[in-house]
Amino acid sequence: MAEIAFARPESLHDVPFHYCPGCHHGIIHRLVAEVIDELKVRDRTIGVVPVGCSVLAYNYFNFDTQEAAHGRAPATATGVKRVHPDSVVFTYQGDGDLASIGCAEIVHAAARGEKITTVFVNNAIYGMTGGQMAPTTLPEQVTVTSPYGRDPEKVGMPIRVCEMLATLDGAKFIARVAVNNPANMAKAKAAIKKAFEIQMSGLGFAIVEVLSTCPTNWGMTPLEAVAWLEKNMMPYYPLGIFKTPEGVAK
Amino acid sequence: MAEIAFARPESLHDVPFHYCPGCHHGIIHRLVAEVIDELKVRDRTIGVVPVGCSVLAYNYFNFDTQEAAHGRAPATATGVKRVHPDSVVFTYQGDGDLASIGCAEIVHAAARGEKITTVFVNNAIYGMTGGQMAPTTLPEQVTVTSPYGRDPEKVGMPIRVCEMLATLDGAKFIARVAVNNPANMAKAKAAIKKAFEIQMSGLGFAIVEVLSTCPTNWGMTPLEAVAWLEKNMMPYYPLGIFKTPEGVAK
Amino acid sequence: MAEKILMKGNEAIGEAAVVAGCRHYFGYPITPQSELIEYMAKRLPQVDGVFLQAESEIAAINMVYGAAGAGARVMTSSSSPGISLKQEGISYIAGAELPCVIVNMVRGGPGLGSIQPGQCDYFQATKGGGHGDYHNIVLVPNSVQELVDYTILAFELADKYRNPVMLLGDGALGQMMEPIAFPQGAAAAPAKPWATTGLRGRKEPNVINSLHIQAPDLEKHNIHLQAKYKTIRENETRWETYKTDDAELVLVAYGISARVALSAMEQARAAGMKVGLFRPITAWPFPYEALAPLAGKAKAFLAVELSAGQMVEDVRLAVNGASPVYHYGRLGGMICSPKEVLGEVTKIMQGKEGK
Amino acid sequence: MAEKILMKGNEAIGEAAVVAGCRHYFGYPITPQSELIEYMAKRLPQVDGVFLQAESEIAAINMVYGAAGAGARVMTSSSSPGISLKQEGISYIAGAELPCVIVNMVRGGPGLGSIQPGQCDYFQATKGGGHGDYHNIVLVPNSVQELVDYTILAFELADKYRNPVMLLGDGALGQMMEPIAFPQGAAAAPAKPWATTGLRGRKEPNVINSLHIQAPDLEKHNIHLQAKYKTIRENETRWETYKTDDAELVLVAYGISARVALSAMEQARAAGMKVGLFRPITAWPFPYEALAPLAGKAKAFLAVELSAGQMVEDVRLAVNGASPVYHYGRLGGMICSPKEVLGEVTKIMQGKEGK
Amino acid sequence: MTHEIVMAGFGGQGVMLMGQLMTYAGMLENKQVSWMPSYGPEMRGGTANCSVIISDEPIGAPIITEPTAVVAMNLPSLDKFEPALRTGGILIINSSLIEQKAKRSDVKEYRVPSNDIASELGNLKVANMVVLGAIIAATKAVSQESVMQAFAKMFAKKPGLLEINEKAIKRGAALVEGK
Amino acid sequence: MTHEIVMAGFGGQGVMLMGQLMTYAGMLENKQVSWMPSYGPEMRGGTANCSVIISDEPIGAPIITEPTAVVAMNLPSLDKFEPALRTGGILIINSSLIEQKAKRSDVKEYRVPSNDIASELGNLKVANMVVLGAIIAATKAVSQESVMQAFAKMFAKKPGLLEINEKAIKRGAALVEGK
Amino acid sequence: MPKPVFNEDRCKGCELCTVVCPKKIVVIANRFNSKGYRPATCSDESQCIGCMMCARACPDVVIEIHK
Amino acid sequence: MPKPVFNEDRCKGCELCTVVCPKKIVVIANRFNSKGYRPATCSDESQCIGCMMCARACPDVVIEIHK
Ligand SMILES: Cc1ncc(C[n+]2csc(CCOP(=O)(O)OP(=O)(O)O)c2C)c(N)n1
Ligand SMILES: Cc1ncc(C[n+]2csc(CCOP(=O)(O)OP(=O)(O)O)c2C)c(N)n1
Ligand code: SF4
Ligand code: SF4
Ligand code: SF4
Ligand code: SF4
Repeated sequence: MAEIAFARPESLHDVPFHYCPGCHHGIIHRLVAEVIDELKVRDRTIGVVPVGCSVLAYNYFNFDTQEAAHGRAPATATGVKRVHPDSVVFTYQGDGDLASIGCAEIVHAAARGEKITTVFVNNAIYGMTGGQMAPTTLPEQVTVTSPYGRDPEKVGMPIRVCEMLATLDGAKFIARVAVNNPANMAKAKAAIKKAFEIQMSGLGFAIVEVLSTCPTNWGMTPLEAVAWLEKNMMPYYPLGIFKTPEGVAK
Repeated sequence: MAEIAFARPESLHDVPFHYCPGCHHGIIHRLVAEVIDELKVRDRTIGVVPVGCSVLAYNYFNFDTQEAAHGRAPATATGVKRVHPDSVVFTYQGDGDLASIGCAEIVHAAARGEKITTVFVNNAIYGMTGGQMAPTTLPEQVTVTSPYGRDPEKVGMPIRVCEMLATLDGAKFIARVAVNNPANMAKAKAAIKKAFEIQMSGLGFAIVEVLSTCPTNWGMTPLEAVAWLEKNMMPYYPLGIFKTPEGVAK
Repeated sequence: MAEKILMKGNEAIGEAAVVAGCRHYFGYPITPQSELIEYMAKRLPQVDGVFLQAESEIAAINMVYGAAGAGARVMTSSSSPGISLKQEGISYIAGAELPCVIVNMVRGGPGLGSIQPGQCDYFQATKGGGHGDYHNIVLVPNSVQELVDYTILAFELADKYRNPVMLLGDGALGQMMEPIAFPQGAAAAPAKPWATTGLRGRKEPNVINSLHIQAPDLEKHNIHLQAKYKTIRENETRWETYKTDDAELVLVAYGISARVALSAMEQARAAGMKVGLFRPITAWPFPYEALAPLAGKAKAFLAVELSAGQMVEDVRLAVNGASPVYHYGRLGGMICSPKEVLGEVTKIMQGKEGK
Repeated sequence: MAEKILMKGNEAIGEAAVVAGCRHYFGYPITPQSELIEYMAKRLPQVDGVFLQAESEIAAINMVYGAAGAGARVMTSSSSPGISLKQEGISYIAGAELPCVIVNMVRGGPGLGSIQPGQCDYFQATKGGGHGDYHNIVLVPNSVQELVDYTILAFELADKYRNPVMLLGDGALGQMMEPIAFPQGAAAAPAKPWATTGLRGRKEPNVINSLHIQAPDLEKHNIHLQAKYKTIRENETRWETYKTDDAELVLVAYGISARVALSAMEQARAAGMKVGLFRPITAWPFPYEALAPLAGKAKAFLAVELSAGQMVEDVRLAVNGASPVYHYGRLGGMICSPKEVLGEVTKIMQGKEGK
Repeated sequence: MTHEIVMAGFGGQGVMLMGQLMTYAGMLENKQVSWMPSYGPEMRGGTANCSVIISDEPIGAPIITEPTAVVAMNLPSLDKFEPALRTGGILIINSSLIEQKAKRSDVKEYRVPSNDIASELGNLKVANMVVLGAIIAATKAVSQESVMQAFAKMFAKKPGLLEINEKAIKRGAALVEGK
Repeated sequence: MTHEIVMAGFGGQGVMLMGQLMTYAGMLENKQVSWMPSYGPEMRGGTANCSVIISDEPIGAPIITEPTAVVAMNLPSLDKFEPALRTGGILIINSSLIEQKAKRSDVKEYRVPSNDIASELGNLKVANMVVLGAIIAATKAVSQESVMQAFAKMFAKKPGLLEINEKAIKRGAALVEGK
Repeated sequence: MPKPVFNEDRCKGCELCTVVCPKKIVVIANRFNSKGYRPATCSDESQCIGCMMCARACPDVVIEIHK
Repeated sequence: MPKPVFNEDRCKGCELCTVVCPKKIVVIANRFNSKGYRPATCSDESQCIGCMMCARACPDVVIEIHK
């Protein structure tokens, strides 16, 4: 048989994703799984998945998982990690989950320097519930709960989560990445890997924000969605490493 | 009769405070009341008071008030302000209330640029409930829930609220002050006044963090407490203006 | 009444709120009620109202507290898990005696459960999901038109009694469409001299509060609340009966289940069985006194609900041992069909009753 | 059993948890249970346990979810408003079938209420403060020794049934001191092959979850839960009776009220009245079947509780119309005295019954 | 007379709209009507169906267990709902996507190549309207006129859509009537 | 015999500790005991009291409505609890702070200048121990020895405190016995 | 002539006023007020310069400054 | 010889793979898969350089690269 140069990572079950065509969730799942494979920690990894489009991620990840309540994944992960300090614990969260209802939990997990990793999927909208405004929805962006466009005068400007968490000592690694093209995918994977390594070396909390598309609720084709992300999200949410123990910025 | 150069402001009812001897809550109450008198807005002010030692502040302030649930004062104030946009609405919150349980609410009020003012009393401990650790408790500080001293390795370093909120666009004025001596009291009052003026000019959210003592739960005399605040809190929580529409920093 | 229009239940609630003079809405998305929050997002700005998506259900209910305390007609809505998060806030609102309307379009539980319709939050709504001795007024409509009518009533009752009113629906009612008509408006909100509007010339400051730090004061406050609840019980208990006069078996059901039960009843009647239906319209206050006399006449009762047995306890309390009370329920987001209910009815009528 | 020591109720719970093998505690301060969180802060590090003050009650209950799912014996505690905030999390824990112990030292409500003791969260604890068809096992101790014993039992039952167990106390029990003795230990925790520990060689990943996205699946899960609840009802219902054999009037009371009722009963007996006491030890499952037969013998029942009438509904459900059921309660943090209860007893015995 | 119609397909095929138009038409004819959606368990790319009741009597349960008519826009829908259909009931099959024939012989089967017809009409999006035409012709639950009136009301802001949709409906109806 | 003793004063006067020591002593004597605190409504600087029950019988209600003895460390406490005292009950008044005399003539009043005695002893903090000495002497609910044993156990880590506290207790007891 | 006026029964004896007085004339009295605190008082009113420091420092609004 | 292998029934036809291929040989086929999507396919396997871009871009792990 032919040698296989690229295949599904072991940490991903061989089942189809329920995500919409072109949704970046699938790519991000795969990157996480690849990192876990490469770090050889599948055997001691416990994933905590959110309420959001990735609510069924426990069907996809091939390691132990917990399904947390909406927004509370960092608290749940804290409970897990404190019971098994030698395990590798991560949360996978959307922007509604992490930045809206779960704002206190992520801030405090970061402040505590909780030794967990967070993969934060920012698609500027609530996917699962049908396209409502998120704290990360861009100004003027139309969603079903900002039908006249997000009005910063009434609801403020979007929250930049990385920048906010960077003010907390316990957060040791903070990066914002995207998976809009192969080069950025490589950087994204490197950042996710780093975020797991930080945890494994016991340094503290690490988070990687991944800019992501929601073609369905943005009302675009997958390719249009990528272009929209590049044109609209990237300027407001600059990619880069905001904090790292090596002190490398950007 | 003699002319009175200094007397109780009209915005403070003539009743004794229930605070412990030397507790700074009383000073901060008076400063808020003086500012409201000076701005001549007592008639349209609505205060939102927290659960914490200042839970009875509605007995002291001589204007309309609402007693909010623990941590939720910013949400409650939002409800009030959105009903009466022409009123002057402020929250008065302790560090447990604002930085711990109410973390999401203050972050989001700030992010929304909610046109309210927050007076944030940081005494590095939970006063009302008998001296438990707060998110602002200093490293090594002994409290009844950190009986061996706060261990940053386990619970992280204290949150610097002003610095964190300064990353949010909606927060237009952010200052940290103290009332440990007459000069700082004057600055504190000026900052509080500014924070109300920002609200009245419709610019957005404004917060003044006041470093404060809790002699009772710190286990000190009031004078010792002031000295402890100067020696321990001020270095970790630098005073200054972190953000102002005029762009004046510090 | 205007021309009939076809509308989804969730949206109908939204429009009914606007008709009732509600101009402030604070909420957070959740299936199966998101159509309501989305409707408000679109509609309220058109009538100079305030729509705000809160950062969470907890923030939403505390915004409602603030707005209600400030004198507004205000609403929030959610579904089961989100309503659980509001329980502290609801207890505060009840304690501070603030009028507001809270909509729960129930889904299957517990936990994250499913997004299909359920009636498994009955206890939470009626007995106290929050802490302390308090009551929501709980309205349980069973059609889109009733969603409209009882949303409007909800605002009126809230203001009349300074009490939270919960509209307890389910995912099916929220998402189905039926022809409806909107009335011209609701009773105007009464004066609210207690509201914190800013003094604006008033002498004494108003305080919105649920703290009574001296136990005797809190007891006094509770006695006042209980007296109010008694008045509500006496004046606002609502229900409907169908063919109970000669019924040997009385079905008891509310909301979507009442429609299933009604169909089952008709089928049973067609098959010659003397079956009636008792439908609570207020789940709190539950119509104990209206149901009790039927116990003298009917040989048995069958509670039909989409739960493992919640309302049935109220039926038992009403019947108080006078006749057997049976229960038929579906769980976890499943809806029972008239046929299933007919099957239960037949069993009972033939003396082969189930549980 | 070791030497007797004098301990506050709240602290006794903490030590009992340690005896039971609990090594993880997540909580948030609130009066009147703060002595418990403070005890854990001091004690757990001494036994290499983990104490963590969460940022909120919500975070605490979700940490408990995580830790319980990871296989730990874990506890949280709070008082009324904080327990309301935990309702979503409790429903998740019940849905995901995780074992844990939740302590509620009840205070006067609703809202912020007062910090004095109450029993006004009975409905919340027993009928479902959260959403969906689920049950906590609810233990209602009435002395500091029982706080110890039932804390230990709570951990055992939680593990046995993979179910949240609530220890429902009140501010008085939590803060009073009585002599107690600690047993040597609790039943060891059973193996937890379902826990998410990391695979560690296991083939199939474990998933902790309460989502069943297909309604038929969720119904199946609910049927499983209901079957479990039935087993618990059959095996774990606990109660105590005092002089009910010849009682004409049976007092029904739990927790601190049961002690008041006991004193009142003794005084009534001393005055020649045939009064007994029925004391539920599990509030859920409520001992309906144990109480029901008394209805045949006693002429009346009097529920005594620090609420406007919550447990009394369970008493009515048990008695099912066989005898009149009266209620005596104090509200908002007030505790009733034996004398007051005796007054009620006398009225009833003389046929001048109250409400 | 009570029509209990289940329309099913995958998300995006427009079954919800079909049902709503029919319901609306029933309302315009002063009948008792109800429409109830049921979204599949998968939020994304799953199947969807709705239940439409059009009756002369007040409607009890808005859910349908034994439909008088079933519209199957894709194969899983046919498999799921065909067995429940009442004896003598109407079964509309979108034959553009479904090769399989009705298994039951006690129902009236209509095969509507809706995608093909729609593509003939030059707009793939109106496939559902072709089927709508067929179901109203087959059931006579509401008139074509009422449906067009309903369409005009629901799309009052897009009058341009009227023509092509009317054509599609007519084609569907003709197909049934021609049978 | 059942002793139901209420001890009241303002926060910081040490009434809670007095009660706990007495309860502990009762336990050491194998009696049934309970101690229950009641903090005043004001968390800060408010009044506080505790209820101590020492009995030969199992204790029902741990709350006391008709005390057999009352210790009033300040005036508000006296005002509040004197009326509830049982006929023949014991009333200990901290006469250093309270000028007012007992209003009731059906109770046994002991006036204990506890602050003065404590200050004589050179440590203002032991005022409560003086009163404790008085109450145990007056009620005989527990023995002085048991109280000292209790003290030794509760302050096992601070044995240095024993002497001064014992002195204070003795002075209080002497005052009552000398009467 | 400026003069500090103490609402003595409101004083909790915290001493915060005593350290801010530039003239060091605000002192703690050697008596108890009705609440059991030793209240602050002015040892020499004639020296008062009306700077209001003591009044501003007092958390309990005990002190008025009369002119 | 590297070769992209498509698990065609998993493909959702999102086209993300088509734009990243440096050789432009990943294209959408003119047929439907069992899920009703038009799947991606390789128009000319011989040109494949095994860069794995398409595989990495695919959100549904449709593509394996065999060597
Ligand atoms: C307590 C609670 N509130 C609300 C919901 C409904 N809900 C489910 S997912 C979600 C938001 C999803 O958005 P996001 O976190 O951005 O993730 P995405 O779906 O975009 O991946 C909401 C509001 C819920 N399940 N629970
Ligand atoms: C939901 C809820 N949780 C907990 C409490 C108990 N509680 C009251 S005040 C407080 C903290 C007070 O500390 P802080 O906010 O710092 O104010 P301070 O008392 O120090 O002024 C807590 C935990 C409560 N009342 N409600
Ligand atoms: S709704 Fe958006 S986020 Fe969710 S699966 Fe579809 S494209 Fe992805
Ligand atoms: S406990 Fe602390 S914060 Fe509270 S009143 Fe006393 S000194 Fe002030
Ligand atoms: S600052 Fe005020 S309370 Fe403190 S001692 Fe001076 S006058 Fe008294
Ligand atoms: S990226 Fe994957 S799902 Fe998308 S078209 Fe290519 S192979 Fe298909």
